[in-house]
Amino acid sequence: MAERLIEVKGLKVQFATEDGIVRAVDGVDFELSRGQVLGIVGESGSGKSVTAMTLLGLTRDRNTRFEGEVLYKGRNVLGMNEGELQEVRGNEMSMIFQDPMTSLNPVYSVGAQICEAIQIHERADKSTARRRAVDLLKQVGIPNADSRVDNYPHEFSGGMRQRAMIAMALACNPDVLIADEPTTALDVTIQAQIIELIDRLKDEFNSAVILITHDLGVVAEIADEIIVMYAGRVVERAQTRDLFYDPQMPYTWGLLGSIPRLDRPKQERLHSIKGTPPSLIRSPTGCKFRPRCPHAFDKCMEEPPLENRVETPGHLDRCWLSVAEKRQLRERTLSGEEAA
Amino acid sequence: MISFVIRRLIGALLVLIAVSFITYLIFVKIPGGDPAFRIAGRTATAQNIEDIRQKLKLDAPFYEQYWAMMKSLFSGSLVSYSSQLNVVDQIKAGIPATFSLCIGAAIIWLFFGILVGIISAVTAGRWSDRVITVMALIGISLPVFWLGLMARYLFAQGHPFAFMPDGGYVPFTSNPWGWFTHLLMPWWVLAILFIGFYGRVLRSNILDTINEDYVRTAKAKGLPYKRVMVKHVLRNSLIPIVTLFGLDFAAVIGGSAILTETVFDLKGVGWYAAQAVQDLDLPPIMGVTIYATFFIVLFSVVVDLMYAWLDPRIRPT
Amino acid sequence: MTKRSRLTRVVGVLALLAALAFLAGCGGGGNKSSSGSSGGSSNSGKTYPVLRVIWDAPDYMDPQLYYTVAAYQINNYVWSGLLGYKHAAGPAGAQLVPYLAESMPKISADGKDLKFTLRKNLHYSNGAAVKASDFKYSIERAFKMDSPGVGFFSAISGVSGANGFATTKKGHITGIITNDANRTIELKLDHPEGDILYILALEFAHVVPSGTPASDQSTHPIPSTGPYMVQSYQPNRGFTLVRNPHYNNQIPTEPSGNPDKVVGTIITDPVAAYQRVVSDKADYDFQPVPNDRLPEAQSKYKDQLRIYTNANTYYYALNNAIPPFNNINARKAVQMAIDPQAIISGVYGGLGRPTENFLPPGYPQYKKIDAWHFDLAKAKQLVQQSGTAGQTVDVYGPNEDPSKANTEYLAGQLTKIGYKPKLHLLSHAVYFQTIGNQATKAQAMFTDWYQDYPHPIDWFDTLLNGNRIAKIHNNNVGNVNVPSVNKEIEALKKITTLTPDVNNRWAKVDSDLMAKYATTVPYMNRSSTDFFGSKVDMSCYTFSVVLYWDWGLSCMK
Amino acid sequence: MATESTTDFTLDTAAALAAAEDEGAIEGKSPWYLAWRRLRRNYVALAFLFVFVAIVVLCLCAPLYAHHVAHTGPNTGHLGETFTRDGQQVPIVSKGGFQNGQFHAGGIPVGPQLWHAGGKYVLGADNQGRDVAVRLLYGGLNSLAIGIGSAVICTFFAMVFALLAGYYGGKTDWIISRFFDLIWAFPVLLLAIALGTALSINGFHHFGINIKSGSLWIPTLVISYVLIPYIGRPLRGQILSLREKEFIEAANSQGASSLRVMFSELLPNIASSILVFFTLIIANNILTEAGLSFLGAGVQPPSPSWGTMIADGQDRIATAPWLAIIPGIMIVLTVLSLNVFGDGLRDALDPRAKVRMEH
Repeated sequence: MAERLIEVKGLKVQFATEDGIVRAVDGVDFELSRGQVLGIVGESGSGKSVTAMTLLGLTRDRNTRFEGEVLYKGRNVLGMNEGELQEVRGNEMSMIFQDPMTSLNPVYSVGAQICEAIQIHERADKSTARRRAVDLLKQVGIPNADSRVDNYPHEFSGGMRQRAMIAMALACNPDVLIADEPTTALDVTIQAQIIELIDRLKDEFNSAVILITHDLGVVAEIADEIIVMYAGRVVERAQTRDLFYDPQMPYTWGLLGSIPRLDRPKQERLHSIKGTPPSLIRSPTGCKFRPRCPHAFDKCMEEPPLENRVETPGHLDRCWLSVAEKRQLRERTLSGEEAA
Repeated sequence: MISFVIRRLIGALLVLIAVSFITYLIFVKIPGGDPAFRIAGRTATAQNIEDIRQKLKLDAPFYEQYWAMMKSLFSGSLVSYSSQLNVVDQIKAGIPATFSLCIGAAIIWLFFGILVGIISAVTAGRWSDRVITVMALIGISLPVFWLGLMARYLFAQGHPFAFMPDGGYVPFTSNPWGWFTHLLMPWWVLAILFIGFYGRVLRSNILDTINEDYVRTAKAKGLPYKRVMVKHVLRNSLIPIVTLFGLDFAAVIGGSAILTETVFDLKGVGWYAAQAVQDLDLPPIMGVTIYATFFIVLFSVVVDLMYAWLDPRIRPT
Repeated sequence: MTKRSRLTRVVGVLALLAALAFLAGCGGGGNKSSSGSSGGSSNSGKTYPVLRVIWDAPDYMDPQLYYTVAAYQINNYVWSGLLGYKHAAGPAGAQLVPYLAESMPKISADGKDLKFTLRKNLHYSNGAAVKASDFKYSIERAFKMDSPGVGFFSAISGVSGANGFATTKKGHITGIITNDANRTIELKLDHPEGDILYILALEFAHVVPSGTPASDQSTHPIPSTGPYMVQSYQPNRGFTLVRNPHYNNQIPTEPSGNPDKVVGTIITDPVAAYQRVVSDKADYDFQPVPNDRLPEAQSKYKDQLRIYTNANTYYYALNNAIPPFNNINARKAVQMAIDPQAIISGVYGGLGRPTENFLPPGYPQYKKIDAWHFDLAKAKQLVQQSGTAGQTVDVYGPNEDPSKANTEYLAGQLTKIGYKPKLHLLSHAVYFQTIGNQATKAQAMFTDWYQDYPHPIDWFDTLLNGNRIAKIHNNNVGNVNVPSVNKEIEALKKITTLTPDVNNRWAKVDSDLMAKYATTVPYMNRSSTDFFGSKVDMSCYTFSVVLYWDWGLSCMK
Repeated sequence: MATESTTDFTLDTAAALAAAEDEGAIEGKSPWYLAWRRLRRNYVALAFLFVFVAIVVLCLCAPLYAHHVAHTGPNTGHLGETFTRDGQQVPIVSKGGFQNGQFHAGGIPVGPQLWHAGGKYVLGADNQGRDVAVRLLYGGLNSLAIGIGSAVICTFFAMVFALLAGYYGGKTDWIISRFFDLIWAFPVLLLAIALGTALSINGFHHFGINIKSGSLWIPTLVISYVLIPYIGRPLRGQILSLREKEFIEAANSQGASSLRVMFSELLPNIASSILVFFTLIIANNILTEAGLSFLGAGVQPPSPSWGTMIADGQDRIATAPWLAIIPGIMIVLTVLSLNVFGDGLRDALDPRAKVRMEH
């Protein structure tokens, strides 16, 4: 068993806003070990990004309340003071953000922004840091890294910026790399390259990766385990294979249905999950997905627990439907018969 | 870069010409304001007036008059209609007072504006922020001349609390301490509006910037709070302040300090302008307008260059 | 903001022109006085290091150009003419004495030829000798500079006419003949000019070195001949006078002055000016003490405050030529609608004395008029009688206080008696040009007049003679035109000797114009202040009718 | 791997919808409603709105006050008159002059009487014996009329210019932008004073427009003219960025007329900015008017405005300080209430506002 790096237990994150308390994360558990890739999937507002940022203590605020534990190598991140957190951030856990356009400071050169972390965490001098920055840029595949290191973010293309972000994240050899929608803002061919890059670097740097996305397709290739989140809750959790071949939640089906696949009949239009994500202030009673679920029935007024219901151990879900019913309904859904 | 500067400078020159021409048009048709009569005085003979008319080309078409006036202005020989004092000399004589006032006030307002903005942004929502917000709003709601009047009345004019000298300008070269004490009140009076204004602008810039993705990135890199605030938040929030400052500074140097100078009897360029307007004296009005416009266009070019220097995105390549 | 009226001497100088014919006889009064009498009064010789004054901005510091009191009062100790005024308190100060000239001139019987001789060993402050030809140069310089004063010199031969110097500005004025070796100056006139001696005392005829550029030299002080010289002058900021190192008491008729140095700071804001003197940062406040500070000055600094009323009259001009004020009842109504005490208190803080005369008190021709009194009800009734009630009246005044408030008062009273006044407040720069233009059709106007020369002609001929109404540059702004009075003025103008009978006839002109025909509304002789710092010895205070406060005679405790 | 045709990801649409508002309860409500909801909770802003409205109403009552309470007009001087206080005759302006050769300083107007004189001189008299309270209300009326009037004109023209420049672009934009640049390059206060002074002599009589010399239109137009680019520029910028947005292109491609696009597509999108600008520029204009009037280039006497009242009062600041203090406080109160309310309005309309006054 590889080293256990992260253990999240019963994490709840709540924001007090003028309209009421937003329960952004409402009970999340997972673990992550070295060399592992964990995918967290869900729509915007499902709490996946908040979960990721909480790992780094980035959601701390006067209006935020936390419950549960986030253990990094056994230390509770939620209880750390700012100084301890700063030691962890960038150095042991680092993060790649969604939009490379806005996530880089426009007024500093790319190199300077990579150097910053190195100088802070490793107390390296300027020239050492710079050499490291050039090396990192080479490693993430930036051509002419020697000269590009002095370029400003706006002089980079979108893909190159994301590569630079990755270089920045890896600058201090972190154990955990959290990638929050790293490909959303990029076009398709670049997306694949970035995912491959993350996969490769994970091995080179021997770290663990949490990959957050709304797109199951992105995580399919590289994730070992996938968590599907909805309205701040984990609604399904399984090994990647199991999730793709035997998804249990109707919500997961919806996510799967929106991926074009070669092994299914070509559809005119990819179907969607009807309706909008629920309010995190006044969330629906019972199963949170109930209002949007085509298969809801009276039992759904009570919230199902996250349990292992299928044969595979460790495959957990929150749905009252029997496994047989689910498999039947799922076939119809994914083949498009019930679409639209 | 050089062609950018040259282009901007040519544009600035065109603006100067246009501004001077419009000013000329505004004042050339003032009723009853025959300059020849004013120069000659009330004892003038017809011959006298005629001579002056010819000297000033007052019978020529207005564009020729305009051209003559601009020529004499730039050759430094333009004289006022009401006193025959050399306009350029008079503007030069006003510059020490105006610059002392404006530079001093600018230092105060920049320093305190930024200080106030930072304090209220980092304590956003707390009592210090609220107090500062209220003070800033009051600051930008005060008519500067009224504030000056009240300050003079309370602190300078034989009033029980009086401890300040009352109005006037003491040249730095003749008495540095007198210079300082005489300017202390005008500096603050002129600065208060800007402190309030800059404080508010900076506060909201900082609050906007704090929410920027790149600030989150900086935090995620594990940078200390102070470094994040200074190098990422403040550095970026100050860029618009620099622009604002350049334009405001040009405006006060260029005569927007008229009210402050008038209230405190500081004989700077603004005061000279106010006198000229009251006397309907075209040559000094032209002179001051061109002087002021010069600073405004100059600083707008400087601001553009500063902006490009501070924000690499708009640096011309 | 209060300003000492700039019109003070500007209008006075004009009056001189008008007085030319008359003064032939009496102007030469200086002849009789002994030329040797030193200006030295009892407080002469009490010298002290520095006099710090707060001053108003002089218009120029160039003798051929300046004409405001601010310039005149400070510079009468700097440049000098052939003749000048005696430095003495009160009316004696109006007496002419020889300055650069050895004595009063020899005047030919026909009055057309004047001969002067310069004193020996006269020097400018730069050490150069004063030459007789410098006088000629100075007069010609005035013409070349289009000086406002050149009108005074039109009687000198070779000035007027198509080929005169005033037109050509080439060659020389033939009527001035100088001889540097003999120090003689001969002045030839086209016609006798009784006033010529006073004209020669004017600043425009002060002597400057030959070769002084014929352009404004205010900021490049011209070498002086008097006891002081201008060391520096920064327009709108200040000036410094120091003793003329080459003076050597060369003009014995003029005191050599007590302060060794005069530092003038120009402050136009009367409050700031007052405050400087109160805080002893200055010894004298040229600006009038503002109404706002008068109660304080009067109670706390009573000894340092002097109040004087010089010869002036404030009056409202009513346009006699057009309705409604071509109607005598309408004009009488305005006279009764004005409460002088109210204006003096409210607008001038008490600094003024009510009057119904056009001539200021103190003139031999002055006979107090008491023809009407403030009565709004009666005024209203008169307006009704005149049938002009409800008419619009264009009221004109300057746009600066106190004249502004004064004009607003006039408009307010016109409303109260049944007119519809429309207020026009103008910049002083264009005010007199505007109301002096018939096209303006001003109906009621603020105006004032300060005497420069003590003669009724100065008042009645210039301001109220119907024969002198002009289309533009009109000084008879009310278009006062009473044919019988016009005739009497013309007759009196020719009479050169002021007998009691003549004085009575002038007094009748006054009462006819003011009371009988109610042409104009005089209401006040305005007073002004001299305010001194606590270090000034007030026992030396000397006030002359011509020179005002004589600062050269001041002394310190 | 999802490597093809991902443009139609419908989850994105859902995500966008969710991101717009986290709150289920307010789904489908218009942004104006949301703004109103936010504003309603901002008690400070509402309190100051109330202050402003109260000032406006008070000033509107000026004629009533003058007739029924003070019994005098705003321009009616009472020099030399007296009034009754507690049965005593009191001179409105103290007497001065020479009595028996002794000089007495005078001219000090009576101070605030509150209600001791039966509604007369509640706030005292000025140096011409005019009732300060009456002048304050009428002056407020003038100041507000100029402030609001010039704000309306200024905002309207700025909006039209911005719409034209932003919509047509090209040459139109170039001309309008240069026009903005030109006014921008002028020393604004100097220009305003110069225009105000020049026009106050004989009024404006060109191009078929006749404005008399004492007219309130002069300061109103002068102020609105010099401030046009201050609103016009930012609005133009907003419109330029809006133009790129799809719905405008959609409207264009559907053959909507330019006017329709401008007024029913572009205008509603900048309406909230215009509203905020409008509020804040009233405040700014009231200050500008006061400054102009203080220098004699604004409201012409005898008409009062708060600025002219301060100018008149400064000569009496030692003996009658209320003359300058009271109108000053009124200006501060009015401008402050507009600023606070404008601020609240901006926060309500656009919590992360980019609408900012460049003064």
